Formats: sequence, C-alpha cells, structure tokens
Amino acid sequence: MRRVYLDNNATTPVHPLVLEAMIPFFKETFGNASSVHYFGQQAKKALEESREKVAAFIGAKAGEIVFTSGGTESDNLAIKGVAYANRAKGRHIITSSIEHHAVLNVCKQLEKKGFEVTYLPVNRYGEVSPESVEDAIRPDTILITVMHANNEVGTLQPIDAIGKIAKARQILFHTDAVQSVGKVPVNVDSFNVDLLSLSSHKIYGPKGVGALYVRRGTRILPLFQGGHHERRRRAGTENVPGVVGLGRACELAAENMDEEAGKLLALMDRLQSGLERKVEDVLLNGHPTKRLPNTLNMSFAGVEGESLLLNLDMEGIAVSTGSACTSGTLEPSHVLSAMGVDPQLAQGSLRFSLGRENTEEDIDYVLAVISDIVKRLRAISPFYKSSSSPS
Amino acid sequence: MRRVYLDNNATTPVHPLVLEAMIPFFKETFGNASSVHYFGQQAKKALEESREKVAAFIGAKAGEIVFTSGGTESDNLAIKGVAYANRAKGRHIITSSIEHHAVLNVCKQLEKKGFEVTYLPVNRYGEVSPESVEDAIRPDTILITVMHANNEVGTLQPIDAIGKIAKARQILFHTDAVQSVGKVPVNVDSFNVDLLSLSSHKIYGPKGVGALYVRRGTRILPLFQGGHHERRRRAGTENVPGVVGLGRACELAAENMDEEAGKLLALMDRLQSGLERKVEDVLLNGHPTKRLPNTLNMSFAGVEGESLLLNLDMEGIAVSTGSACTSGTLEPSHVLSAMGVDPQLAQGSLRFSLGRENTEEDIDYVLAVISDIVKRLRAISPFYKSSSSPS
Amino acid sequence: MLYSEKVMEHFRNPRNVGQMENPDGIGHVGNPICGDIMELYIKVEDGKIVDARFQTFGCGAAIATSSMVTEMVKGKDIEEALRISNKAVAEALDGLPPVKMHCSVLAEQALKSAIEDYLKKSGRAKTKEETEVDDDG
Amino acid sequence: MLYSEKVMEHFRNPRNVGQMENPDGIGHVGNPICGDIMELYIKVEDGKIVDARFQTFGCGAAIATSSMVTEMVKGKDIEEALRISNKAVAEALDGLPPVKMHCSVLAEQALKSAIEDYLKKSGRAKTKEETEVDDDG
Ligand SMILES: Cc1ncc(COP(=O)(O)O)c(C=O)c1O
Ligand SMILES: Cc1ncc(COP(=O)(O)O)c(C=O)c1O
Repeated sequence: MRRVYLDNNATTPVHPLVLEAMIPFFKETFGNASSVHYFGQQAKKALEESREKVAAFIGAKAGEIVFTSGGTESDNLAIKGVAYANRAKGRHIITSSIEHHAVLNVCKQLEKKGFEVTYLPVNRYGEVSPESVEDAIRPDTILITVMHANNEVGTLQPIDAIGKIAKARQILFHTDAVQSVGKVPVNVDSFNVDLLSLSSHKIYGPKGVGALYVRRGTRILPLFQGGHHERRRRAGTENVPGVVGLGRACELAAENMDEEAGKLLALMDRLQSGLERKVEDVLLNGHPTKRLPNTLNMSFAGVEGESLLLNLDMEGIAVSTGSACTSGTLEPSHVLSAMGVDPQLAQGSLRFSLGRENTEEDIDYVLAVISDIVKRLRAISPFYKSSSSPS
Repeated sequence: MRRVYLDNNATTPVHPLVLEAMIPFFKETFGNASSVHYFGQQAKKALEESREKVAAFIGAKAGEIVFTSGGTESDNLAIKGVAYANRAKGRHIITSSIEHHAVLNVCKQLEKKGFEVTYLPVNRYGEVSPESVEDAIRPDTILITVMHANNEVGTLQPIDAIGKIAKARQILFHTDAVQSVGKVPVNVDSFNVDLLSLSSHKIYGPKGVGALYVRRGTRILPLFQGGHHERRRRAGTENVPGVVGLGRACELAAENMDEEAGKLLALMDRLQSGLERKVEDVLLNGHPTKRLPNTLNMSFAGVEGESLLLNLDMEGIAVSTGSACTSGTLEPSHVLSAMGVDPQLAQGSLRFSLGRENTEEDIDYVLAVISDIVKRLRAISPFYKSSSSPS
Repeated sequence: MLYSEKVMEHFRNPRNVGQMENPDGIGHVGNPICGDIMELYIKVEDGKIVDARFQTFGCGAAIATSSMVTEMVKGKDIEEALRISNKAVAEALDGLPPVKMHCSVLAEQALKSAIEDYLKKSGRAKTKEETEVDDDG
Repeated sequence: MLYSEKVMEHFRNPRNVGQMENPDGIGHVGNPICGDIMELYIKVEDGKIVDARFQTFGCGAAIATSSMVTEMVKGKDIEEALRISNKAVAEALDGLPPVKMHCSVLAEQALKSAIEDYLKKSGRAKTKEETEVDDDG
C-alpha cells in the first residue's frame, strides 16, 4: 500500500545522516562520559561537540545547553526549575491557554503547590497578544512561559515582543520551541528568552533526547538528584548516541532549513488549496500566514476527526487530530477551544504536518482519496444535511 | 594500542544483536507510539512487546513496567513517587549508607522537604543486616529502599530477607537493581519488592533508557507532567528504539546470564589471584563471595587511585575509582567509608568491572603491566616506605 | 491496533446507515464530553423491531457501536431489545478500548431512547429505572 | 582529556621525585578533603634554593603540581620562591580542571611549609599572613 506520512509534528523519521553519526557511539565509542579513562573521554568529547552544535543552532553558548530526555522533560525542568528556585521572590507564573500539555499540566501541578498561574487567552488565530502579557504581570511574577509555535495549528507567537516585555520587566522568560526549532529561525538572543525547550525527535533526530537552553546566570533547581552530570542540572549517565544524534540533527537543520521551509510551504499550499477546491465546507484553523511552514489544521464540517483519521489511515495516509499525546483522551482540543472554534468543528479537525520526505505526489494522493471519504462520513452524519454549513 | 575495558559497571557497549534490533525503529518504524495511525500502532506494538520482555526477565507483568530515561530517573521516580504519594501516611524512609547517589541524594533532598531518613550502616563487607532494617521500622515508615548489588564493591544485599520484613510489616520496598540485573537472578516476587529500578546501558543496551517496576496497586506520583504516556506515570514521547534495545538486551541477558556469570567469575578470580600474587599489599574491598560475578574492588596500599587509573589508562586499560558519577568530585568513596575501610586505603582503591567482551588475555595483560606501575607510584609516595603495610 | 478487527469491519462497512422514512421511534443522544452524537430510528411491527437505521457523528467506536446495535436489535421484540446492554454491544464487537467504552453506552442509550419514543407515541412509556445503563468505561 | 598535555607530561615523568638526604627544609601538607599528601624537601645555599624534591600520595594533578613546583623553585632565592602562587603553578601546567585547583594550592602550601621550616631552623620564621594562598578551585 502507498504510505504517506503527514504527521511530522508528532514525530519524524531519523535522518539517514543522523543515524550514521550515531552508530559509532553504540558499540565502539561507548564509554560513560563521566569516566576519566580513554573510553570515557572519547564519549565526553562527542558529548561536548554536540553541545556546541546545539548551542550554535540557537545562538547560545555550549555551557547554556542541558541535555534532557526530550521536550517534556525540558519543559518540566524549565518551569519547575525556575519556579522552585524563585519561590522566595514570588509565586506568579504567566502562560498561554494553548500550550502543550507538558507546559499546561506542569502549571496546573504548580497551582496545587501554591503557585498562581495566569492562562492568557488567544485570538481566533491562536495568537497571544503582547499587551495581555504586559497586563498580566504582577510584582510577584517570576516566570513567563509562552510557546513559540503551536503544535496543533502551527501559529507562531509574537515571541520577540513578549521577550522584550519580559526583559524590560526583568522576569524570566521560557519558550517551548519544540515545534519551531528546525522549521523557522530560532535565536535565544533575538527572542530575549532565558530558557528554551527543544526535542530531538521533532527534527529528524532520535527519540529520547532533548535539550533545555538555560541562559548563563539563570538558576534552576534540578528535577533529578544523583550524580553531578550536566553541571549538576540533570543527573544520569548521558545518552551519548542520542546527544550526538541531536547535535547532527541541529547541524543538518541549520544547513537545510531555508530551502526545506520553501519546499514545505509550497506543498502545504498545494494541500490547502486542493482541499478547499475538492472538499466542501472545510475551514482553516490557525493563522493564515504567521504559521509554521509545515502545519495545516483544517476542520471538516459535519465529520468527526477520528473517523476521518481512521479512514485516511486505511488508505495509508497518516495524519492526526490535534496532538498525538491527547489521542486516547476524550477532551476536544484545548487549543481550538481557546481559539473559539465551534465545538463541532473542533471535533472535526485534522492536522496535516508535512516533512522533508513528502512530495507533490503525496499531496495529490491525499487529495485524490479524501473527498470520497468525507462524503461517505457526511452521509452517516446527523449534522451534514446539505452542502451548506453544519446544522 | 591494546585496549582493555574493565569498567562495565560504568557502562557497557551495546550488544550487536541489540543494535540490530533497534535499527529499524529509527528510520522505518519511526512512529510516535501515541499516534492512532499505522505508523503509531507499529511503534506501539514494538513498545508493548519490549515491555513484555523486560517484565518477563524480572518476573513481572507488562503493565507493571514504566519506561524511563535511565537508572537515575527510575530511582528518583520510585522514591519521590512513593514518598509524595504516601505523605499523609508517614514521612519516614529507610535506606542504606552505601546506595548510589541517585538514591542517596534523593533521600537527602527529601530530608529538606520534611521527610526523615534512616541511613543503615553496613558491615566491613558492605552488607546491610536485615535485623537493622527491622529495628529501624517506625509506625510512620512508608518506604524501605536498599540496593540489590553495590556498584563499587559488588556486594549483594540479603534482599530476600529484607523483602520478607517489608512485606510482613506492610511497608513498600524498593530496590535499585541497576547493577544486579543481567548479572545475577532478579525476581520481583521472590524479592518481595514493590518497586525495582534497572538501567539499559548497564546490560549491553543503549544509554538513555531504563525501567521502573511498580507492583500492581502501588501508587506513585509522576515526576513529569505532560501527556498521558506510560499509564500516566511518565509523560513524554516514548523512546521506541531505546525501549526496543532494552527489551532485546533483557532477552539476551536471560539467555546468556548463567554461562556468562561463570565465565566472568573465572576471569575475576584470575585477576584477583594474579593481583594478590604479583602486587604486594593489595586488599579486597567487598564480600569475598556474596558479590557480583564481575566486580573486583582492590586497595593498593600507599598509592592513590586516580594516579593508578591514569597510569593504567596510558597502557590502554580502563578501570574506575569507585563510581563514574563521582569521579570529578573530591570526596572519597562513601561506600568504602561506610564499610570502615581505612581512608588512605579507600583513596587507593580501584574497581575492575568485567564484561562479556573480556578474555583471559585481557586479564593477563593487566597483570603484566600493573605491578610496575604500582611500584613506580609507591616510589613517589610518602607512605609506602617498605614492603609492609602503609605508614 | 487501537480497535478489534470486528470494530474496524463495522467501521469500514457500517450497516443500516441513513435516515428512515416514517420511523416508529427516534432516539437522539449526545455525549457532552466527547461530542459524539447518535440518531437511531426504529420501525416496529407487532411489538417486534423489524428495521433500524442510524446516523452518527463520532469516532470509529461510535460508528461501529451504532452499526452493531442496529444489527442486534433487528428481529427482537421490545422487551428483548430493552435488555441489550452496552456491554453486550461492546462484546459483540470483540471489545472496545477502555477510553471508548462510553461509545457503547451511547449506543445503548440511543436504542433505549428510540424505544422510549416509540412507547410514548404508542402510549406506553417505561419507568426511568428500566433505562439505566451499565458503564464500564 | 581531563588534563592538559603538560599535566600529563609531568604526571608521566615527574621531576625531582624522592626523598632528600639532609634537606634544609621539609614541607609536609595534606588535604583533609581529598586525602592528598605532599612532602617537599629543599636544599638552600646562600639564600637560594639549589635543589628540591618531593614525595606525593595523590591524584594526577597532585603529582604534576608537585613536579612542577619543584622545577619552578630551583634556582630561585627565598623571597622569589615565596611569591610562587598556586595560580602560577597551575598556569605553568597549562591549567587544571576547576575540581583539581586545590592540588595547586597544596603544592604552594608544601613549598611555603618547606621554606617556613628552613627559616625556622635558621631562626627567621615568617608571619602567618605571608603564607596565605589564593584558591580558585
Ligand atoms: C510544543 C510541544 N512541546 C512539548 C512536546 C513534548 O516533547 P517530547 O515528545 O519530546 O516529550 C511536544 C511534542 O510532543 C510539543 O509539540
Ligand atoms: C547502583 C546504580 N544505581 C543507579 C545508577 C544510575 O543509572 P543511570 O546511569 O542509568 O542513570 C547507577 C549507574 O550509574 C548504578 O550503578
């Protein structure tokens, strides 16, 4: 069967050159980077070279990179790490209502521990307004955490403007850049961020590794106690092959991003205009332009997302309803809800997230099969009576 | 240069068959195990098959295995997870004074949070006495955590006896089995443990992955907030290739352990008796027999460990002074201190930890070079005046 | 796979899809949590359900349980039909993932609501208790 | 590598190793934290240190700094020798890892203590302040 993978925001296949870079670190240069001997020092060297690469990619210094097990850990470390390190200064945190659960659920957890959290609203495109950030700041605000690009709809936040406000008010600023790194330019200085999360498996690197940027001088408390790894910010034997993979993935992303983004944008436009032409009553969720070049979230009136997803899967097409982590839960997307999308349209949304392996043929294949599927599901649906809007 | 790796307690090279098993999950079966579509379900299938393998290896059920990023995270999750889930019941924890820092430093952290911890002493062989456990139990004791095998000296604890006590007194029992899994039989039921930590990179699996066994019905609070992975006990996109590697490593260990242990024991005996014959004033640290079949910790009177290690490294031999995680720190081994080893002899200790790739030739090579090195260092030493004991 | 083969088969080829001309009873239920909506129509002759059809807005499980319940109910008399539990529907589909059990509840409720409607129209409403459901989800 | 080439070179081939017959000053210092012990012997002629030797129980850095400090001190007069700081020793070795800086402190202390001993024997003890060290570790 033809297989078309359009779920690159959930995860990406490892780039062949990334895997190639990793291979020697499983069996040959396999030492523990904390060991004093040759095997250890070889591993350490690879670790530190990767640290340089990751740092260079986001405009940071090597010493500011902490390797973690992924985006979720990076977000947890950043937010809890700052919250607990600054508890004496204040207990107020500002975030948005469309964050990934790795941020939202940390904030909810902190609320149970006596912190107060402001969840900023977004407009219909999923944008946080910098003014709302400014207005939410209180004397006891210790952290602002607003994601760079949303994983479900791809909307990019006005991160520079928010960063300027945070800097002017001297409040620590974290951004979850898990979805934007590798797709659009990310620079910790131009963003004025103090902490930034990224995840390897979203950028053609291996799963199980991520990084947290921590600006020099920013104190965080660790999540794990143990050995003195990662300058005492993250205990545990370093995942050398994983880190090498992440380093190489950053290097490749730096080389290819501009070209790749152009290609993805063209494919995404082809998909969007094709859907609008071939399927009635489809609506874009997310910002029409200030959006990741690979992410297209569309609502199909009268149709429920999972049934659409399963039908596409039967044709070999992999897409997602919202984020992979919340599939298996009952709640409709908190992102679309926050954007004010009609609940039934929110239930009928699909995320197509493109990647470097996609081709025009992939897109045309999707366009060839989707309209029949939608028609069939609409025939079953109690809502979709005509060719007009939902009941 | 001939290279002899005798630091397998720090980390092991990935077994070729383990790497082979992992490879398809980087580029081909690369899906996010939480995704509903084909790519996701293929990944999920691999994940669950590995869970079965890990569970089978330690006599557990698949649903009782939580995948983590390594031994340190498993220890943190077990101890903090139980402590915070049972805070209403009591605040007393019992552990030993020779635990790995991933346990000890968690306990110290919990002391800052209002828990009370009893650090049990050990005898000169590094053994905790079950009676001391029994005596330490208080009405508010919520957790006993005692490691199965010590990483520095290899001594095995009377885990069955401690488990029986914990069970009789209905107190949760965790064991850090990071060093014993794969080397000696480990069974959660015969140990009567409720939680057990293991780490992939110690058993010829990849770095960056580990597991925590959590007995059915045992409530723990998660360390990370985020998506609903691992039955809500560990958020974050699952490291599928890593987990597949761990599963395969467990399978191989199950097949080979008995034979391997015999081979390692013979090599270790050869090394020990060779050292005792060729080098004057060497002393075994750890239990003469109730010990891992691969771990030999010896003190060289009058010589400091790191300088011995560096000299061996110059000859291509990789060993360790205590644990890899504490190299780079100044403190002498807390394990040897707790065992009552003379501080200067503790400073002069080396850990040889053997592995599946070692041969008799490796051992003979070490024996051929070490006595000259020790002689040379003793000539520099202000302590070692004669061929008798240290000053 | 997320779903059993049986679920996928009913999802792929749902039976008894569509509206019904002049139904004897209509059940309309919705799950406020997940947004699934089912409409179930029955035709009754001599106290026997001779035909059933449905329209559903919902996930794979919602569509499959709708399809299955309409199959199960055909040829049954009213008393028998009222005894069809959500568990029976789920079992007939070789089980459902725990997180999807609520779909089988919805299917049972849709059926009960259609029968209720029929009984009301024919002047024989049931008491509340008899319509309670068994939710394992 | 943990250590600079220079450190490794001195560690591999330490200069001035061993006890000294009839030294003019003996310094004996130990670091209670890490257990390193240094013994440093000097021979003084006409206010000049003409020879220095050491014995050290300690890590790579401890041995290298001992070796280096004995090299640095030879040919210097007492006043010059007293001005050799731990930083100077570390720099002469192309640096030390932060966690090992204390070894250079130990080397400086061993030298000072040997000079002290010499001055005491020859009746000219220094004050405490002049023996303070500069620890970057
Ligand atoms: C925006 C965002 N943040 C955090 C995460 C979590 O990253 P990981 O899956 O590496 O734990 C994801 C992806 O799952 C994401 O899309
Ligand atoms: C006994 C013991 N526990 C825990 C750990 C930590 O495991 P990891 O290195 O996988 O974090 C180690 C090894 O470093 C160990 O030897």
